[in-house]
Amino acid sequence: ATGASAAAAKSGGTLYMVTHNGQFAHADPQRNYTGQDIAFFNTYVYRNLVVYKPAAGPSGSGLVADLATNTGVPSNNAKTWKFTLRPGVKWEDGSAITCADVKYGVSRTYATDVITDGPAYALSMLNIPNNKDGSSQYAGPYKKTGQALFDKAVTCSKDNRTITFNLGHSVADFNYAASYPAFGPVKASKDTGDKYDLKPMASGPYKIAKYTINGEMDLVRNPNWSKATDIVRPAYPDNVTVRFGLDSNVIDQIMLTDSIPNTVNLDGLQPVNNQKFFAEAQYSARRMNVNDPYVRYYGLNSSPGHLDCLLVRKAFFFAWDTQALIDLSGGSQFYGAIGDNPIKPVLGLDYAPTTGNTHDSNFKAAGNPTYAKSLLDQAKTVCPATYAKVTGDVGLSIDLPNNATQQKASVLMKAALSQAGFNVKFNFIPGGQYYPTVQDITKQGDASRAGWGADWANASTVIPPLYLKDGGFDLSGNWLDPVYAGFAAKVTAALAMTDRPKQAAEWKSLAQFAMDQYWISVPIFTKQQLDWGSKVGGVAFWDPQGTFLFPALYVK
Amino acid sequence: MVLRTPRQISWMRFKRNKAAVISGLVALFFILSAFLAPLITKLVGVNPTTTYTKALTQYGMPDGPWGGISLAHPLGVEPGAGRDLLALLLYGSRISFTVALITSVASIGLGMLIGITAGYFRGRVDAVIGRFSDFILAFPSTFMIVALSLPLVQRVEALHVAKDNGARIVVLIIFFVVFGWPGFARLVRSQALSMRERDFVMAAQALGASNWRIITKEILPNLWPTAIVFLSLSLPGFLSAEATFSFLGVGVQAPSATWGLVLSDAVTYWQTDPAYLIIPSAMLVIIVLALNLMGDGVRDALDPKADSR
Amino acid sequence: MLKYVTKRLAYTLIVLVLVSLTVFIIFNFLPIDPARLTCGKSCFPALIEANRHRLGLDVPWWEQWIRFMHGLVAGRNYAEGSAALHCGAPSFGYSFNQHSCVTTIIGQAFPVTFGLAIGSFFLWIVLGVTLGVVAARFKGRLADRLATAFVLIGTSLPTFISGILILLFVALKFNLLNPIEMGMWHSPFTDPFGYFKEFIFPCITLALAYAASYTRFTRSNVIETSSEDFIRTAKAKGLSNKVILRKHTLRAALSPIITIAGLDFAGLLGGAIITEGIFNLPGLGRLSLKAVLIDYDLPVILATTLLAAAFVVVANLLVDIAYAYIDPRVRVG
Amino acid sequence: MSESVLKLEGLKKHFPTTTGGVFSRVKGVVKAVDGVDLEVARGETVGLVGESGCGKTTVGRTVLKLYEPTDGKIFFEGEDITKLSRHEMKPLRSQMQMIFQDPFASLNPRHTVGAIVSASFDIHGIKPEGGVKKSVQDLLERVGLNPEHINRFPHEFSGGQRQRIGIARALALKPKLIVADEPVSALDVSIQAQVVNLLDDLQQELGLAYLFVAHDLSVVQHISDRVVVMYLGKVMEMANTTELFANPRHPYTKALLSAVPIPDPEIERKRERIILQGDLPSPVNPPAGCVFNTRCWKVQDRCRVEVPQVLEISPKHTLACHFPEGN
Amino acid sequence: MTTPFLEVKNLNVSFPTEDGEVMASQDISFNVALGETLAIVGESGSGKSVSNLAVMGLHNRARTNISGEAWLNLASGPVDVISAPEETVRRLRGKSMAMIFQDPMSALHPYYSIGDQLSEAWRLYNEGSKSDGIKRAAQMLDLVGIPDAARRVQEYPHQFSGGMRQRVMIAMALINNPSLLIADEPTTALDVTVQSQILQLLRDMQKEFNMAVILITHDLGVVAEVADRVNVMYAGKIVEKAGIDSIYYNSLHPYTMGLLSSIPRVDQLGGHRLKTIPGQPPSLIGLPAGCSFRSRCEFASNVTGNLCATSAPLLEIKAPEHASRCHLSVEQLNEFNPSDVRGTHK
Ligand SMILES: Nc1ncnc2c1ncn2[C@@H]1O[C@H](COP(=O)(O)OP(=O)(O)OP(=O)(O)O)[C@@H](O)[C@H]1O
Ligand SMILES: Nc1ncnc2c1ncn2[C@@H]1O[C@H](COP(=O)(O)OP(=O)(O)OP(=O)(O)O)[C@@H](O)[C@H]1O
Ligand SMILES: [Mg+2]
Ligand SMILES: [Mg+2]
Repeated sequence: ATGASAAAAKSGGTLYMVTHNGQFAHADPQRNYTGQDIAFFNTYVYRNLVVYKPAAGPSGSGLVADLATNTGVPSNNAKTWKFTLRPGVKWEDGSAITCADVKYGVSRTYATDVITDGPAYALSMLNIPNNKDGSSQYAGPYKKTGQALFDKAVTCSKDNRTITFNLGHSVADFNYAASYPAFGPVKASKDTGDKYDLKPMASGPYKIAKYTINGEMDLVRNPNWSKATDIVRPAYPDNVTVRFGLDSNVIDQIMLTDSIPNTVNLDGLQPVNNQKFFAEAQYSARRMNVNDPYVRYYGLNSSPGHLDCLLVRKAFFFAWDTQALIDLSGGSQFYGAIGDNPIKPVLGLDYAPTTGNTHDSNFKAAGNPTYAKSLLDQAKTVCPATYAKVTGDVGLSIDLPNNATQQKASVLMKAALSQAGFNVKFNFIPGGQYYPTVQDITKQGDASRAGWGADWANASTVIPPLYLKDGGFDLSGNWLDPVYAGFAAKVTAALAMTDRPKQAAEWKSLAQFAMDQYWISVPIFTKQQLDWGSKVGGVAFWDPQGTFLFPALYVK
Repeated sequence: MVLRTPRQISWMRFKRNKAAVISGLVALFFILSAFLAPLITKLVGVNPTTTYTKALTQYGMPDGPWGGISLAHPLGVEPGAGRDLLALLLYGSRISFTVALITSVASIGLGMLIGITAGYFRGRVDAVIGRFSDFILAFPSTFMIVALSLPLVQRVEALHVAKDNGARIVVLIIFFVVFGWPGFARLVRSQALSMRERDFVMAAQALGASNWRIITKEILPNLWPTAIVFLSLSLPGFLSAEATFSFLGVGVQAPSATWGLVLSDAVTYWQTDPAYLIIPSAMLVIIVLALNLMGDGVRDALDPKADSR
Repeated sequence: MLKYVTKRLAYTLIVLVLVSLTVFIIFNFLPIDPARLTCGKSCFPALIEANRHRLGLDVPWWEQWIRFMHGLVAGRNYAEGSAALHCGAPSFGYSFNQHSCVTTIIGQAFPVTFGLAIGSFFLWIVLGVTLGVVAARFKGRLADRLATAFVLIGTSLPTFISGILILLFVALKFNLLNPIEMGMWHSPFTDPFGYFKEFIFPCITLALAYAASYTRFTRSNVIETSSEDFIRTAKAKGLSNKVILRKHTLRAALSPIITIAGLDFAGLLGGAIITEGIFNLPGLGRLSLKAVLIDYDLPVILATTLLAAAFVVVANLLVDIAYAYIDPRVRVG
Repeated sequence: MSESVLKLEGLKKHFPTTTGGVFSRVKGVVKAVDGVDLEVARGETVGLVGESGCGKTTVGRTVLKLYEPTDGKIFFEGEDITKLSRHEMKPLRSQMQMIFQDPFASLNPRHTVGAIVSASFDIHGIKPEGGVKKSVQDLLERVGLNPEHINRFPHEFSGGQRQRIGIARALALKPKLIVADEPVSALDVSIQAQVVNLLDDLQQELGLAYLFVAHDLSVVQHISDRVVVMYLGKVMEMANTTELFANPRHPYTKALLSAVPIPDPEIERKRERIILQGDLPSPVNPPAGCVFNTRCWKVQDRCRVEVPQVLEISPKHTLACHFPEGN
Repeated sequence: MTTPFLEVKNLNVSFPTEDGEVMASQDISFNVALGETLAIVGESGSGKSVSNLAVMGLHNRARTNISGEAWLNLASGPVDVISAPEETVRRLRGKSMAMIFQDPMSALHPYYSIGDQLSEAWRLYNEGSKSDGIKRAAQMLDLVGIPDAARRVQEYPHQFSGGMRQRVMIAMALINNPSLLIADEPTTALDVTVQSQILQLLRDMQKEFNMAVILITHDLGVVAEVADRVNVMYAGKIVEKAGIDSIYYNSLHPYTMGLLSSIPRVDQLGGHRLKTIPGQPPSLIGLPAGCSFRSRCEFASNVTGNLCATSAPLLEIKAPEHASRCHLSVEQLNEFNPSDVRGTHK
């Protein structure tokens, strides 16, 4: 990453941020689960037990203590975790942040009928038994059913400064999970339930002066934040204003003409404008092209009635015109490179190149219809039903979010796959309903576009969510595949390992297995482009969060 | 005075209106091209489904100025996927025109039937129909289409009426017709109301004609001019409605092409490939203009009073 | 008159109740499960059920409808325990996406759309009628053709194109609008200029789209009215052409326009979806589109639908009353 | 005279009125026809006169059951057809026909003359001898039109010719009774006579009976055997033509006759004109007593309360007046 | 006779249409003096309205070809309304010449009250407030015999019956004391009893204001009742022109004769066949050479040679104050005339 240059950072000014979205997905700490939103709120509005280091490059993936004085102390084979709070940290209203506040905050995750959309780490990790239907016996702080169970799982020291989490099983990197605001404090007396999402109480350097959905969010300095207690946030600008809902063309226009020089573009340019922006020298100081934390792929639904035949999935894999799709989205320079793994190389320890798939001699970036056809021909005898489906009238259906780029992409997909003999259909789903739809196996098609990035630097946040039935993001319907049982057992075992190198070796072999099963299409290790106005300084990429390194931004 | 049939007179008047004749020819040209799309593309040597990725740069933009206009691609190629724009527009017009035409004809047909029924029978029938169309008009149509199209497409597919884009076209048409007929029905109703008071209807009754005969033989023929004019004016309306709904993502979807899809895609390329936006927009403007001017011409030609003004 | 208006209002109410019922039925029978759609990233059956309960969808549709109607008159409570919420009457429900009572949300979006509607309404009437009169006066001549062509081009380009073109090539190109301020609410009372700047371009966009039918309508009505006997009478009195046009021709030619204008206006209020999107106006159109395509926010969908329906019905009523006011033949009785 | 083709007994036709426009609601009834007794004999012409809106057209249309009568009885050839349904009426339609006032509105502009005249065959499923075309051409010839014009459209004909088309249509099924509703009032002066003569001739040849509705007394006087004078839905006076014109007894009849202009300046100069005051009262709200009392110059208190009886004051001369004009 | 107020000389009006030029009125010359009533008769489409609309300047100048002269002998000097600029003619309308039209139902603006419409006309030529105008309007309504005028000025046209609307039209035309009143079929749409009321009113008004009146009608009965002189028109031309009695008792044109004898009369017995004029009036487009009445003229054969077909007759003075457009001589005409029309069936 480049960007943060020699010039000294400067305090003051208003920093604008623009986005096409109508609102932040969530502002409530317990519901916040999007990289950019977490980075934003963690930087500006609220503090957390531990946070990612505000630094560019790989070192940004390390944790630093923020609200806590340490990055967590495990014991009992990593089944018990302790954090001690830093003294002198205050809420927006001037009161001190206590262990009880953190405990209360964590408890909110359990109120699943109010606090939705957030990460379920607390639910799955804390030592609280579940009901038969899979819900927790603790119903959260609003209803208070099972409160005693929670009080046992999370305890506060007498001085109200040390919080202890008792986990149901060993979690070697629980402190990474604790970097999520979901483990952050909320003051019980100031909790407004659902409405907390509009105005969470600030503990960071800024407080929310105004937030209108489809309008703007205005941050002003929080007088009760003291720099002395905070080693993470330089808090340069006086004001931060986020403008929601601008037309993408307007945003691109702002960036291209630099008409609002103190602006940061939260969305990135549209692919069509990237090329110009990144080609012309006049923009060179206002752009950055980086690897993001995501792998993009198509989940291949291997459940019965879909692509329940390895040969067919393989044929799909080899027929795919990856290059054309990459070009459509800006070429390898902007969109990304062909990968071989659901785990991205940035995960270092857990990544190793796989064999087969894109390393197969028959693999061609622009698709190999001949080879794919031969695979399909084999499938004709091996699994005639599946063959008949994908080549016949029913056809192979691909789920795509409904937007202009994907509509375009479908043209290319159809062109490539039909050459191999597939009869392709598309199922365009409105953006907001896309994931809920494809995550429903009864609604999912045969292949669904998806992308995933590790929650933190451990493939435990990749392999299980992507390939375990209840992992949360399994789009390959593989639990109905006969090979699943053995695979799942290995994943569960790997999850419980506390020996990190051994665990890493296990993730590598599981990734290889998943690729050998062709549970996903050609993975793409994607890139991301950042762009900002000429008056914005200190720009860098925050690797683990996949967005701007917000703490460093300042107005020139 | 030379005696002529009304048709001949209208035709004469129409022929003298140069703007209308030219517009008619233009419209005819577009419609014919849509009809002959396979032939034309074959002659030019392009294919609507082929992705001419070779004509694109590594960033997926057309290689060459003006959207990559060349001998091989007379209107250039589509950025991104690289299909031939001429083929795309020709084949796109097939769906767009079909949707517009079917919708217009169906909503006018339905409106006519219901309008005549209301106007001819009056009384309770009229009141019921009137209330019902008020009720339909009360729904915000654009909004309903957006909200309901996806689930309805699924319904249509589940009923095995049509699949994919077929189903989407069916749904779009159903929506347009459902929300389109009341306007025309009102117009027809008022005409039918006055028509039924005309003596020739009374004369038919005096001869013992049935209601059916009166509606179909006496009243209906007199409503053709209204219908034709309305048709020529509603066609362009539905053309741009199709475009708008494609823009909102609820119309026909890729890889099929319609003018609406092309236009809504082109908007994002306004800066990098303006030709891609300008060419289809110009076509749309031209055909809408042509249809409107032709509609005016038809109306003037069919209006017996046109000359005395 | 009063009795008539009361009767019509009652009728309006009935229509609205029916519309709401229809919307409930339609959405209930759709193959879509809002509880699932809005359940979030990591979702499992227990969560879906919890969500269903949260959204109030765990009862049959008719009970949902009764709750809705009850909420309208008596307000409504959401969630339980210390997280309980209340939306006071008239409550259109609570949007869990926007964390506000729908009535509040609508209350904020409405003035935006209303301002847009009024502005473009005024513009398109002025533009449409002026061009229509010009076209009629110079029937068959160049001015007629130019006016017709101008408005036709205006309408034939879908708003998503004309709007973008106006925004990018006029408003932004000439720095007439600060893009970062687009969609900021300037109160017309305290900051009329800011308000004007914000609204003029979207108004022009919509006016262009709508003006054509008014031009055509005015043109043909003026031509038609000009051959009426009472215009000849006015001429025979010795009135000048200007007075005849203004007082006699236009009055008769334009009154039928009220009917369409009223409905168009109501339709606009129901949401100028695309224009609001392009110009980032946080009005009803944007609101509803987001509710449908992004959030699947049923209470907002319902409320905007009902509001739009209410406008159409009320506009109808107003048109009829206005008509009776203008045309004395309708007034008696 | 011979037996009657048509007989009306106390015929009433009331229309419910709405206030019109958006404020529409039922306000009252228009007593368009309020108790009319009348008889038309075979081959006879009965003229029906009165001012605009007095109910002449309504009588004509009710006779043909184009309007459902509100009360009273209609006998056609001795048969009571008052209660017959539309369906039951159909066979009778061929025997009673209508000629309309407005030759421009009564012919469907989109049908050819052939289609218009042959519609009756079509509707009644009749296959005339020699084919439809021949019959239509015969009919056209009979009414004085060029039989070759069978494929022309109405607008290609002049008003008088169009009225002939209307007559041909009425004759197609060889009716016994024709209700002629102001058949010449829309025609030019020089054409009017042609049509009147045609009607005369047809009656002679075919033995038709006419109920001849008109407001032009000179035409009625010319063509009718008997004349009925109506005012506000009621019959005021009825007599043989000669008798009525020579010896009008009802003040209204008298006023009507005196108002008819005569194309003869000398007579006009000498003529004593009775100029009625005011307008025809609204049939929604007719005056009590004698309906003519508001405009009658002989009005007395009795007229305002008591409805005059219809009395036969001399053979074939009936009158409804308290204070008839002297003999 | 005093000098005429209106002198029309060789007026031609034609309309270019797609089928050709419609020669709506040709070579029209006539004059009217103050206090005199000139009737113009002829059947529908014979050019009665067109020629008078030309005098009023009410044709759309762009779509009408008008030639000839029409002099108004005003106190301020004569003006030729055909050649005068539009604005000048406009200022004469309503004040020096006024017109009332056939259909009282559609000639009033439906949206304005009667008072508004009348006062608008009055205020055009008089200083005064709107309420003065309304007062004046009420006076006029009273004058034309509308009872309760003060109240009725506030009403709208649709609240008036046909006869009353025609009275309103008359009141409107007379409100500025015009010297010339052109009444275009003022009673055609009205009932006989109302018609006689209106004609009576017109006569009274003429006396009161000493106007020149042109009465356009096709009803020879009405003419007999009110006119001093008569112009008979046929196919766009004046075919006969004479004093009232000469026309009725001594007609010198076959068309007029035919017309008079084809009208049934209440003062005559029915039962006889009506005399008819066979055939139809000709189209006004591309009128053939010769007499336009010849195809319907029963006496055409009496003209020597082929004169009727080849040359159009001129409007000649055939008797004192009596002109006719016919090739036949006065003697022949007198012979063919069913001499006393009035007496035939007495
Ligand atoms: N369908 C109808 N509905 C309501 N009122 C009607 C209807 N038809 C006729 N009337 C009313 O009945 C009365 C008599 O009408 P009718 O047409 O019979 O009169 P008319 O004597 O034929 O008059 P005209 O000479 O004008 O033709 C009028 O007041 C008329 O308004
Ligand atoms: N604007 C016009 N364009 C073409 N032809 C016209 C126009 N106005 C009138 N005419 C024709 O001129 C002729 C004379 O018309 P005009 O109105 O003077 O007849 P009229 O004698 O007044 O008849 P009516 O008794 O029907 O009023 C008619 O044939 C008519 O069709
Ligand atoms: Mg009648
Ligand atoms: Mg005329």
